[in-house]
Amino acid sequence: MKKKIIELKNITKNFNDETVLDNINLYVNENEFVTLLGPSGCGKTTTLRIIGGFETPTEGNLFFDGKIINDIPPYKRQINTVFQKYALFPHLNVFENIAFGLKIKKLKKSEITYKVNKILKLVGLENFCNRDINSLSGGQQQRIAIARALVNEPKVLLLDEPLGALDLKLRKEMQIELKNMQKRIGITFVYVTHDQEEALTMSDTVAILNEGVIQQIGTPVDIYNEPKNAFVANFIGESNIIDGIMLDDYKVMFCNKVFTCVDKGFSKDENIDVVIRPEDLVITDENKGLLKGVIKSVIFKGVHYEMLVNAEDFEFMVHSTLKFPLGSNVGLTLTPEDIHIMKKSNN
Amino acid sequence: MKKKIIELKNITKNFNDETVLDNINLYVNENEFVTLLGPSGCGKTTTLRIIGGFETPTEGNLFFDGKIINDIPPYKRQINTVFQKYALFPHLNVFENIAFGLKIKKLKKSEITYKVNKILKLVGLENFCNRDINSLSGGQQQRIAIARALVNEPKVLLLDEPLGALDLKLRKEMQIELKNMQKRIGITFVYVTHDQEEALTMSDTVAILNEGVIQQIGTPVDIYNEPKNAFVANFIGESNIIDGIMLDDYKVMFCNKVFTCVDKGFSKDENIDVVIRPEDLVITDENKGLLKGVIKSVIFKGVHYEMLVNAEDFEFMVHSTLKFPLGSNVGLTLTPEDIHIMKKSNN
Amino acid sequence: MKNKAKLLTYPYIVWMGLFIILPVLLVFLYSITFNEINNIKTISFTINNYKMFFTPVYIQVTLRSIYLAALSTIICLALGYPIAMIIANSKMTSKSILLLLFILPMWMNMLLRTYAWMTILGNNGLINTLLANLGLPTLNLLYNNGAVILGMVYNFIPFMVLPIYTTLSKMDNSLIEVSEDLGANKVQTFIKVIFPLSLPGVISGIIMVFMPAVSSFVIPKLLGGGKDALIGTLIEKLFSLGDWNFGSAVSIVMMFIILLSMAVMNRFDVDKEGGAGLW
Amino acid sequence: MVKRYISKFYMILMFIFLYAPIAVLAVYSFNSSKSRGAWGGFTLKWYVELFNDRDIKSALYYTILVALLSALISTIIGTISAIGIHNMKHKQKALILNINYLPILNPDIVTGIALMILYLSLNLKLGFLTMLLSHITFGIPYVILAVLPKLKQMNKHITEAALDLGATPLYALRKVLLPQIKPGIITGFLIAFTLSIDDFVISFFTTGSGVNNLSMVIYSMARRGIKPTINALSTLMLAVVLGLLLLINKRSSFDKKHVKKVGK
Amino acid sequence: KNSGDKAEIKVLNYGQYIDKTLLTEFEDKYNVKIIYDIYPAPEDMYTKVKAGGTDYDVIITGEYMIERMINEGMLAKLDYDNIPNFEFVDEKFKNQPYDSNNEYAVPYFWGTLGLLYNTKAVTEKVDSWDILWNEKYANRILMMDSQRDTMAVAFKKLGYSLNSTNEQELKEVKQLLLMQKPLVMAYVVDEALAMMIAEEADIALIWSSEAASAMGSNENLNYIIPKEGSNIWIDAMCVPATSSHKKEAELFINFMTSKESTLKNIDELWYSTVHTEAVKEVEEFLFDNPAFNPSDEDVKRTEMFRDLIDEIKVYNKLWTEVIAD
Ligand SMILES: Nc1ncnc2c1ncn2[C@@H]1O[C@H](COP(=O)(O)OP(=O)(O)OP(=O)(O)O)[C@@H](O)[C@H]1O
Ligand SMILES: Nc1ncnc2c1ncn2[C@@H]1O[C@H](COP(=O)(O)OP(=O)(O)OP(=O)(O)O)[C@@H](O)[C@H]1O
Ligand SMILES: [Mg+2]
Ligand SMILES: [Mg+2]
Repeated sequence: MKKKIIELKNITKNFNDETVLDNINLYVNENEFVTLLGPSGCGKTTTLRIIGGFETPTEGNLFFDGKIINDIPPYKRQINTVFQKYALFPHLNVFENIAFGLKIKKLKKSEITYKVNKILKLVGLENFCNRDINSLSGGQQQRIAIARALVNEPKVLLLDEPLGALDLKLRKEMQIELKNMQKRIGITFVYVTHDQEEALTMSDTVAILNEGVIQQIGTPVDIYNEPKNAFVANFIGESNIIDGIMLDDYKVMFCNKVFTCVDKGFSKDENIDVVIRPEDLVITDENKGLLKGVIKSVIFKGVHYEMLVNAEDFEFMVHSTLKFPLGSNVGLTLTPEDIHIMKKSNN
Repeated sequence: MKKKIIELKNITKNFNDETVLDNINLYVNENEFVTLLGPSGCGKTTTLRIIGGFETPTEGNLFFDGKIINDIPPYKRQINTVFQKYALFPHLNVFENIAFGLKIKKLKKSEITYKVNKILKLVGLENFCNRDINSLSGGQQQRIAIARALVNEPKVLLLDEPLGALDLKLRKEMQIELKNMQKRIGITFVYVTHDQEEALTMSDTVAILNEGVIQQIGTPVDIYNEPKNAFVANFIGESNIIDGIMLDDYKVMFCNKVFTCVDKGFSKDENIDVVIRPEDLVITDENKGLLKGVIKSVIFKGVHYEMLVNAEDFEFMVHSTLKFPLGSNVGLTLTPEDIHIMKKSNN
Repeated sequence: MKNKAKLLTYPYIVWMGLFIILPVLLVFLYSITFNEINNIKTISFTINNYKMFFTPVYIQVTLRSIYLAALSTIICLALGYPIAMIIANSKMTSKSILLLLFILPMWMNMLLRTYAWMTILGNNGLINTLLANLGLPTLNLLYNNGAVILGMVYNFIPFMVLPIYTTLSKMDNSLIEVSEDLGANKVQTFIKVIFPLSLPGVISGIIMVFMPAVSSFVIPKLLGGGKDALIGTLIEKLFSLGDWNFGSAVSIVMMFIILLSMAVMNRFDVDKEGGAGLW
Repeated sequence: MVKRYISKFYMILMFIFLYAPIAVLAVYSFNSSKSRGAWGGFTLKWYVELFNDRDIKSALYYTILVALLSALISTIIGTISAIGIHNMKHKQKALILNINYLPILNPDIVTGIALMILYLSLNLKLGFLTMLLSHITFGIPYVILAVLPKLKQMNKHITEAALDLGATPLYALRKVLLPQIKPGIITGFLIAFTLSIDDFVISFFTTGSGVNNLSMVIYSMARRGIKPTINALSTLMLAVVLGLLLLINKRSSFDKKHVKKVGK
Repeated sequence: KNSGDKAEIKVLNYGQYIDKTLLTEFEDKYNVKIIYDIYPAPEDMYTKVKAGGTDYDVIITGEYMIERMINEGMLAKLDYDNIPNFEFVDEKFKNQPYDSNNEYAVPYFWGTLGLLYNTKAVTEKVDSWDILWNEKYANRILMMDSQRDTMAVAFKKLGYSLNSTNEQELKEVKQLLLMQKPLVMAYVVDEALAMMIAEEADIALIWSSEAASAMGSNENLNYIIPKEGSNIWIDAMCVPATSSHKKEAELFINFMTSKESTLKNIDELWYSTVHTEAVKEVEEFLFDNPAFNPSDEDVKRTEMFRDLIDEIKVYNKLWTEVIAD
């Protein structure tokens, strides 16, 4: 059985009477990779700061290895953090920044040098040892911040958007490196990212936050394929969310048409949200489609074109590697599996 | 004819004898949206800082409206910047931060209030007027930084990874907002991003930098579809880059097989790079494919699965919405249009 | 975390209790009694000392002291701020040298320095001799408020420069860049960004100049010719003449006035600093 | 460019202002007339006399010892307290700071006499220790005032990062916080040192027999006109410090060059 | 303590008020170590000694302060058997009101309060305090920032005792001083000496001792004791009641009163001596100096300060009001 290493129980946090975290419940198993995902200002950093010991929860308890650690100071927690704004020591150079934690542990000099150099290589900054922190580019600083935390091989590592300033290429490399390291050394990761793909790729578990409330916790596939509500669906990937009515099991009506779907168990004629991923919609000849529409805009996205198709008064976002001319009349088809039905969320 | 508003001519920049920018030539037309793209530390920020007036080029000249402005101080340039690290004034609150430039222009109070509120709404922070800068989340700070520069409606706006700290949803919204604004007010944008998709979506022109040298300048479609060298191809999208030999016009050999392609004009038996996008490869039955391979890894990416297929000693990255079981034997097919041939770059 | 760091002040709080508050309480006790207070049995209380203070003569002395001290403080700020900026912007090695050169004269005894000023300013002093040799009319430089202000500025200016220098050195350069980027020229950048950011240092400087200046006595005595008593000279005189009771009352009133005006200043400040007060 | 000249010019003016009186007193250290008012010719006799004056030597010793010790201790206590004060809530902070201002605000004689009475009622024998305590007392407030602005300027996340990496608060204080507020600490030390060297009144009332500082010697001489030996002493002190500065300057610029060469 | 059985006495004196070689001489001669401290003003000395934190064996200070200390029981009676040199002290200075039976103090030096003026600038005859109110010398007059001395001038000018506590007389004094204030260049503390030598001012109220040394440096200066009378002062050596080395203290006082010591001291200080033998051997230029050796008539017109006890507060108030105005 897996061991819970960190557990947040009914954690609430107020700043000046404003509730920033509202009754958060979340646990992290040993060696697990948990990602917090949510829009800007939803409380991700605050959650990490509570785990790291830089904020005390207004209410609720924080457990580490089963013991309450609300009042344990940061330096006594076996947790290291990669801060969102790097927080590198300006008076120390690159080497000294990374060696900081090791020096505290009183490691031998040779060992420190060895470890620092190794980690510098990992983040691709071998020759930056003696560089002044302020002369580094944004991405270089971020990599130093990662290296500084990683080199300590902590039990739990909190990472607040650690790859935000890196380009796709490097980000992918670092993602793989981080993931490998996590598995190899057996570190538990609590990861904050604003990159949905990153969250889905790397995590064992994803927790979606909105306005201080946890919306859904689950595996990446669960979250993506079975979003609990429209917010999650919309947030985790681009989605078309259409008002619909569940006529019967496996029978849903939206855009004035009746479709077959794979969902059941709703009450009859219940108002629901229909979620359709842009990549699940296929553009066809006007008369072959289930819906008829007009191409309203076409944007080149590299991998695919993103097109808005106006059909039955709804603007469907469609991803396709084929480009259709603006203004042309097209049809839209989709399979029953691609229609996701979800209950209306209260707001 | 379009007017060049900014032009960099033979710009070189050294820091302590280290060349960071090497003979950069680049012009930006009025109302154009130019994006600088490149790996961490390649010199993007430095380029912007030279345009903004915060660094003087070691060599070369900078033109604005046809006049050399190497020695014009920043405050006399009609250019505003969104800095990579926000650089918000800690002694001013949100409102005052945004109003800073307007106050300097001695606008009327009512006008300032109106403009600030409008822009705050735009970045989704209407109620944050009196908030202390330090109490904002990372993404909120970034949005204030954008608002502070935008509110001045400058002729040229330099943006250094302005959306880096925002989640996908908000980023998309802001992308559209920025783009609309650029078109509506007629601002020229010089944009730095590490997000390839963002670059392709928003820009009129993309300039790819590597180690201080411009690799390619072109429209997004050009860059994506006709990368000049393997670095660009690899950087702009994920690519499979395979060593190949051009046997003849339209005939290329790689992975020990001969393929038909659409390229010509190479010398006979020239060593070239073959670039194939992961999304262009289609996984088929083992015996239906042009190449035979084994699935080595499968990662869920949300929109698609990313699979590594080992075929003829090369690991092909393949994107597909369908999941194939790990270890299964599959075939790979591709059309001649999907095979991009490029000259070997020198390094 | 924050709560823990607060504990660091506790030793000093104890120290303050012993070496600051207790003596001030003692002074207060003197201010409300007759004569000496050696014998608890004979202690008798009075508010006459305070009554005596609130006569036009002493109020005038107080106002004069505050006026001179404020003027000196403003001059120190005006002269000292540029110096602090120049030092802060100089090269690494010359920085500390300049700083030390700046404070070095203060290591010579204050009395000697003041006497030296008298030699310079006197009717037959260096300046007047120079003027006379140039055929210019001589000036009355000594024994007036001008001389007192000069003396105060001279003696206190390092205390203005040093804290301002510390806040200016290693100031976040990117904020200055942003300001210029947003169209503020050097002067506007100074007024709107650099100066506000150095405000904590300026406030420290003001306190370190104004407060000792209000209560200084050697300078007004020597350079002012003792003609227009200031509150510092008054207190010093009362204490050395043995009238501790009235002297104490004057000190207490002075403390009260200054701290009260500081509190008022603080009030104004609260809105700006989001509750952080002067600090 | 022009700006640089203006600032250089201004700096020179300022140094003339600061050093004019010092120059005067240095000149008078070579005056054979005993009086400040008259020039009686060049002499070195005051320097000779200086080395024979037992009181001045002992006063110099105590002056420097007390100044160094009190500045050091004030700086330590002041810096630590400033950190604490910085982390206090507004009301508490205001209270502590206001009390902290009292020694700055109080005329020396009030502080001096009040402290003297305090020591005596505590049964402390007046002497070196009481004088040192007094100097520490009036030094700390200045140190706090010098350190606070720097603390306010500091990025709190950086200290957090240190704690996060396992640094105890003490270690974080030493290795992260102190280096960042160092300019404030140095400034505080300099101010405390300067005040201590210059203090006369408080020292007089709180010291005991045999322990005098230079200021006391000088003030007590005032009635008969200060002997030029004191000028000679001041001139010597100035020369020594200036010499040291020059040496350090040379050393550090040499170090810089050296490092650069090695760096290549 | 560390000097083993060697006795140790603590001496407290004004600054620069002794030829320091005498200290070493005494130490060598009697094998007694001297700890020598100085104070700037008698009031400061009093405050500190009264507070009780000190343990001095010999204090040299002014007569009115000695009177106060005697009254407050702070001094020990001397054993004149141990001070045989006392016989050389001029009878003029013995049994003075501050120590009427001469039980507590041995005079050290004496002097008067008078006017020092520059004969180049003040050509008229100077013999009265009136000159200090003469508008001709506006801003060329130095008064003393010492209430009793400056008030003494006004008292004497009005023909009153300089120890008066009469309300009416005090009022008149205040009036007079306020009238004079616009003419005064400065109320100086200790700078009159240097200012007069440098000819920064024309007339100064000054102690004879300072006047003597000023006249030694600038021959244009002259000193007089005005005809209305003035103040005479005596500085004397005494032993605090708290002394634990009274014997050695008396030994020291005796040593200082010897002719040789006195001469050495005079040579250094140019103060008027109380020593009947020494006075005969001082150098001529000094002997002829009216500040060092005033005429007997002048001395007859002088009056000594008395300790005013609580009445001093009235003086304080008057004086602070004068300078605060
Ligand atoms: N002041 C400086 N001194 C020395 N080197 C510098 C300085 N500023 C930047 N550099 C170096 O110049 C290179 C380019 O820096 P720049 O900030 O332009 O990179 P960037 O393209 O913006 O990277 P990123 O995406 O990581 O922000 C980097 O290697 C950086 O370390
Ligand atoms: N010290 C503070 N005082 C008041 N409000 C605060 C404070 N710190 C954070 N907040 C508010 O709490 C909310 C959550 O902040 P948090 O930093 O946790 O967001 P986040 O999820 O990390 O966002 P981002 O992705 O933009 O970094 C924000 O609205 C923020 O403005
Ligand atoms: Mg955050
Ligand atoms: Mg950058």
